[in-house]
Amino acid sequence: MTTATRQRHESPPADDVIRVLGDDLTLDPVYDPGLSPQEVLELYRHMVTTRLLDERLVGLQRQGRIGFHVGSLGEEAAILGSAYAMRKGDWLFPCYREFGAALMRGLELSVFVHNMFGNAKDTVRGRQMPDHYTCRRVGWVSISSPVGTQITQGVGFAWGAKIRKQDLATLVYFGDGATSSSDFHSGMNFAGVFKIPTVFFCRNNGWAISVPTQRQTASRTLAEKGAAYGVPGVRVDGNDLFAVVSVVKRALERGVRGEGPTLIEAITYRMGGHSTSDDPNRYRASEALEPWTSRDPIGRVRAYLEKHNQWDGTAEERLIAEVDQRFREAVTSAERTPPPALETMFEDVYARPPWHLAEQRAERLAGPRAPGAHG
Amino acid sequence: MTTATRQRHESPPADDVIRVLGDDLTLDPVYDPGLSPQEVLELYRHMVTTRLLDERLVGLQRQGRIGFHVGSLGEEAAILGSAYAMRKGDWLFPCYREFGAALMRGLELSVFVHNMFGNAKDTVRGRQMPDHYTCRRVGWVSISSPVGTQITQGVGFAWGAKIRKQDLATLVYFGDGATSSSDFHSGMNFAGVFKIPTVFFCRNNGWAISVPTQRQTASRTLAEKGAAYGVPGVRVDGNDLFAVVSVVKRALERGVRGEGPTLIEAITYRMGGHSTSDDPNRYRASEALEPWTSRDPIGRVRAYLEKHNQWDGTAEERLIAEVDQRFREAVTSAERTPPPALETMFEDVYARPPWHLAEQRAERLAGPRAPGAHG
Amino acid sequence: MPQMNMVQAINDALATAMRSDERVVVMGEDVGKVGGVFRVTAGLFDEFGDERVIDTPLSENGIVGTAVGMALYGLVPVVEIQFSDFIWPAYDQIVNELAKFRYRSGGEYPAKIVIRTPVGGGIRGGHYHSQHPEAAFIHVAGLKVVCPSNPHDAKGLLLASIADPDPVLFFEPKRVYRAAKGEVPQGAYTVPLESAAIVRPGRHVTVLAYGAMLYEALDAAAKASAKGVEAEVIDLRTLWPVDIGTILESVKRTGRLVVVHEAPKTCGFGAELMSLVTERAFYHLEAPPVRVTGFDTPFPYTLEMEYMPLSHRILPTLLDTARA
Amino acid sequence: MPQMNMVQAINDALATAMRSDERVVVMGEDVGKVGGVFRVTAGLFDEFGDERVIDTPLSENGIVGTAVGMALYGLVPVVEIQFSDFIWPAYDQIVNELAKFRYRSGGEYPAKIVIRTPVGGGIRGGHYHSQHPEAAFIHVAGLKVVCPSNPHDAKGLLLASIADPDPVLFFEPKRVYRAAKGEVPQGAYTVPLESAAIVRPGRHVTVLAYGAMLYEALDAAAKASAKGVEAEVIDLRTLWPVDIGTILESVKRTGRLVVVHEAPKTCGFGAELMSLVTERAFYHLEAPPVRVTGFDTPFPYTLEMEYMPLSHRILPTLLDTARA
Ligand SMILES: Cc1ncc(C[n+]2csc(CCOP(=O)(O)OP(=O)(O)O)c2C)c(N)n1
Ligand SMILES: Cc1ncc(C[n+]2csc(CCOP(=O)(O)OP(=O)(O)O)c2C)c(N)n1
Ligand SMILES: [Mg+2]
Ligand SMILES: [Mg+2]
Repeated sequence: MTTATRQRHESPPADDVIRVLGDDLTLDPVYDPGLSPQEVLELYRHMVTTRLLDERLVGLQRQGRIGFHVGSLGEEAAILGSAYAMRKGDWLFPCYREFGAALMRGLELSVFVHNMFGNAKDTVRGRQMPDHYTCRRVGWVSISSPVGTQITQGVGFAWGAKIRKQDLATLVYFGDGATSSSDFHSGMNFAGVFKIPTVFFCRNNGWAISVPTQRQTASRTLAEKGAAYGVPGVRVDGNDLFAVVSVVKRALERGVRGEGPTLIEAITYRMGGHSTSDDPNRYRASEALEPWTSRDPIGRVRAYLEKHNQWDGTAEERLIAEVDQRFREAVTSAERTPPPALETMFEDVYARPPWHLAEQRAERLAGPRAPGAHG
Repeated sequence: MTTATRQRHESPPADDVIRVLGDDLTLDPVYDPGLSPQEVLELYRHMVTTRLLDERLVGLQRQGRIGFHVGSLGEEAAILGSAYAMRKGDWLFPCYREFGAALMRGLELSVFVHNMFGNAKDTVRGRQMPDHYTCRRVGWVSISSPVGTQITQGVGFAWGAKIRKQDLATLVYFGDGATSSSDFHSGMNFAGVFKIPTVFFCRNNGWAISVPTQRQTASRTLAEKGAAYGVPGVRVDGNDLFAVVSVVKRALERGVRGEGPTLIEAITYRMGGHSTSDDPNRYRASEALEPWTSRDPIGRVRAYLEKHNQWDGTAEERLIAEVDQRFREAVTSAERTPPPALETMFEDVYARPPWHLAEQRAERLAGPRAPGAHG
Repeated sequence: MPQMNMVQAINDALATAMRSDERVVVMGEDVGKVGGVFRVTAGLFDEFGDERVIDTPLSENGIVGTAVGMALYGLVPVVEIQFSDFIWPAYDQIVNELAKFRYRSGGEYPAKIVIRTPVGGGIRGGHYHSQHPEAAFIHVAGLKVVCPSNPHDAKGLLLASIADPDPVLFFEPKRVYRAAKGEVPQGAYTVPLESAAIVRPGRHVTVLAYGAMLYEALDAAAKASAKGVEAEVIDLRTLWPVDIGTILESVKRTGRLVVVHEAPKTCGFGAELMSLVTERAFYHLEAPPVRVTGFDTPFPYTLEMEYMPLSHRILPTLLDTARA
Repeated sequence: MPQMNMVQAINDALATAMRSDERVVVMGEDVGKVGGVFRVTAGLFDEFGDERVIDTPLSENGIVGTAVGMALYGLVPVVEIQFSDFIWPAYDQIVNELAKFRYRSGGEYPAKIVIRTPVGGGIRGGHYHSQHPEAAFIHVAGLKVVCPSNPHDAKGLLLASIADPDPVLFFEPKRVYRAAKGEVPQGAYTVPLESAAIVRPGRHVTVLAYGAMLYEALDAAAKASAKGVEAEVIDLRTLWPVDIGTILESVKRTGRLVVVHEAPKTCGFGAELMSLVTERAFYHLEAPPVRVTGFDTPFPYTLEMEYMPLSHRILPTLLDTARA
């Protein structure tokens, strides 16, 4: 009988964790994904954009202009690097914290912002909370709030493609908390048995709202949960953009070769609250952030780029101004857009409204409007 | 990235599997549980009794005298050895295949047989299928059909005792199929995090009805699923009575010492159909039984006892005659017992029947009886 | 036309759908080599192979969750849940995901699957092999719910369910799996969803039933007829959306309503049927509408025939209502 | 008497129960240090420690499954499900285990737990933070279901629920968590289960409501009064077993019934209430009973005020019914 030894989950990456970008800003050749300078720049710009939008959205929420936002502060490398490694024809099954990846894949900023306002131009027609958008065009699946449910679905999607002999893989995003869900268990298990080309990408950001990862599981790492399913597990420094791209690429290739799924534990940290509804000071000392501040995923890439003379303060200012400009336009447009029409409430429940919905719709449209404004 | 290698789950025990009773009928001292000759005899008698009752119950079912039976042919050492290792004050959370253990713990044969007939003397009042009895007096929890649900419950029970500082452990029985259930995942996970004194005893009998273990999971073994939860896993030869007693005792001691749960994979084989409703010839070649016939858990102990001159054909005959006699009496009594009274249908839904049940009860009692006999 | 029982008819529907549409796959516990514990999928594994007839691990949550994913991809999974009593681990995927996918994605992601599962008592299964859980699904917006009573309808309704663009729960009354026999056309045909059938016309009282209890209602109606009460018995077939037109037309004629179902009474589908009729035909009702149902207890083992709303319990209610 | 809002009153009930009964433990996601996402368990962790106020892993199935085990042992777990929308992964343990334990064990193993969970819309939560799922629990034999509307009742009903020998689902209307304020006695007291309250007497029409919608019903009743219609508004408080006596007495007086609830209409609790009344007071009814409810769609985000059966939708129905 072996006794499992415990290690604090939130501590900075340990030995078995894959890293590429060293403190000396060189890339370890073993796992270097071989990104071109243009690619690194592109990813950097997306990371900065994501962080800026996060700040702006929190601002809008504080002003009462949107109802909610769930951000990705500190997790940008994990989110953008992983999405970047997937191919165009692959499909992503998001959790709720990855808007940066959706925008990078091609979700228009304006569509995203309309969703944040739940207005008539929101493609999900104001039916979901902010940050619960969808974008089939870029292989981005409709977001759900219940934790974990996308995991089995992501497996089923890739399984469907496998049955139809289509070369397609899926990547599923979820948090450390989600590893406790039934869907994690079933998704991993089915994917293992049927050798499904799914990349299980776990953002271990240390917290599930107020519950730290060590209270989520007694396993030493999240990656080793793969053993329970015959699925290889890898730990990666989730704040190292290069390392993230690399391990996801390898997992993808493995899946495509027909060797089955991979579980990736990206070790990162939720630098903000869980969402705009949360005050982390209630349960987390601010010192907890310190070891992570120096490992900021954006700062590390910026230092790398600056070292290679590919970025500077002017470029950064220009980028921020440009994104801010686009964002302001999108917000202006979104705030000018009315709420969804009343009848949209009754659509898309079924392909065609059955008699009872037609009746309820007619009754509602004929009745008085609710007092007060929407949206 | 390591690749999990596959091994056929149903093959005879491999190197990492704990064994005590050797082919030469000696006991390996490393894991020898130190049972006294009387104890071995007692366990042997229970194993033989269990097998005999299994045969008799299948017979009754074939004759249409009972509705159903789910037996334990070939799994007697795993079932009786594990229950034997637990202390009197510990609690067992059964699956549905462990009646032998319940009888050994002190369930009266007559009570068991009344349950098989679902009659007025059945302590669960004819409400459950046969083999779904209960016996609080001996720490045996009410049996449920849904696979896996007892796993979280067994953890919660021991957790309750831990909170109340009572020295008490639980043992949870389940099959290989149940490792795919949500309750296995949650039960293991909670037990790991809160260091609950629960022994997870998995009877890996090779099959979940018609689905073989390799289709249940891609993990190399079931024991290594413990790693996902920080719970040590052990593999034991489930057809080796001594080894089973030993590993369960050690797991129990570990729990009692406050070191948390243990997952035990007892490698055995379902020598019969899943239940009387199943015909295994539809999906399993009879040759599959061969490697297991020579490893019969009862035969091995009998050989050991005979070698030590503690058992012979006469003793066996006497035991069988005695059990048969007791069983016949129990059946006669059960068949003479009427079905439960109609009003029992409305009792125990709540502590006291609310108005709507009182009303339904009155209405039903006043109405006509159903045509045809019961029971 | 060949004679079939319900098991054969459903099997035939599956084979028919799988032959004509490559997107249709069958998955569940023991549906493969052994052909299902009720043998409903017998032979499909041999004909279509293990990529389209899939024995899964023992996880209803996993079965439905991955099936939803397959549906998002574009397949049409027909899932078997071995007994409807074991559907609850999948309830989250059904309620929160399957039912809401089209709506929550503004129409981008319809998720079309059919979930087949045996329901009801009468096979000595006790409360874990006898549940009749339609109400818990009818209450969930976005789902359709079907429950056939005979081989012809079972095949036609299953083919219609597979062709329908929305997710369908297909409840199979296992008490009559083999008992209900009849002629079943070869090849593809559909019985349209949302269409009830008047299986016995009558003018004194309307009886709504479905699945195995239809036969009990018919038996009671035959006995009532001997006493001068002519009951009109309607087989709902599709439970939701229900064929409200046929129901209202009948009740407006008879002025009296009896609803029969096996599930517990409280918050069962009978309450909805009574409410629909009371709301819409109140001034036509000449007597209080009544429910004859299972009791608000778990389903018992030995006394199952006393639990179920069989003919002997329907008949007195039917006579009382007709004469009230 | 101190003034409290509902969050404070429920918190006070928990502290009161835990102080007087060592068997009571609180468990759920984020109930510990942070005191719950709605702060209902604030302070309990500090007072009772982490063995009795337990932050669990993120698994509703695990929470309820282990709580059932604790209950079998003899503790009285009061479980929090963070939003009722997330209760479905635990539905199997609730339906198949918790509700049936006493019955299936012939009384040997009662399993007593209380499941607290916020319900309903009005906080801009969309369809994953607004569900009102009582019907799916009322249909399950063996469970009791409670839904308070104000701080006084919330504390008294929760203490009664904890003391009651049967499992209780305790639904907390989050729209009025902070809005509903009132005097709350200190220390232990109970509001008996199965007792409804007539919160506004009237003679023209009976209105049944509960939780957050009670206030909408009262608002509509006040406006109706200005138009000469006197509605009797009953707060059901315990949904199941419901206080049938109070309901029938009222409807027999008024001859008219309006039921209000947030959940979707079809197979909602309104159907059961209508059916109970129609069965038992048919000859007293002077107009068709009516439901004013959520629609048979998922709960929307932006248009939530149009979805919910607020006063502006209740009022016309109330007037129509009274005048029909
Ligand atoms: C089934 C379910 N239970 C509870 C919640 C409430 N909830 C929302 S997010 C969250 C924590 C998730 O943590 P994790 O999986 O680590 O993801 P992170 O937010 O850290 O990215 C919880 C408990 C939920 N959304 N779904
Ligand atoms: C949740 C659930 N799903 C399906 C079933 C039907 N069923 C009963 S036993 C069984 C197989 C169980 O296999 P295993 O866990 O290996 O136990 P064994 O019967 O081999 O002892 C199945 C699928 C069930 N009882 N519960
Ligand atoms: Mg997290
Ligand atoms: Mg097995």
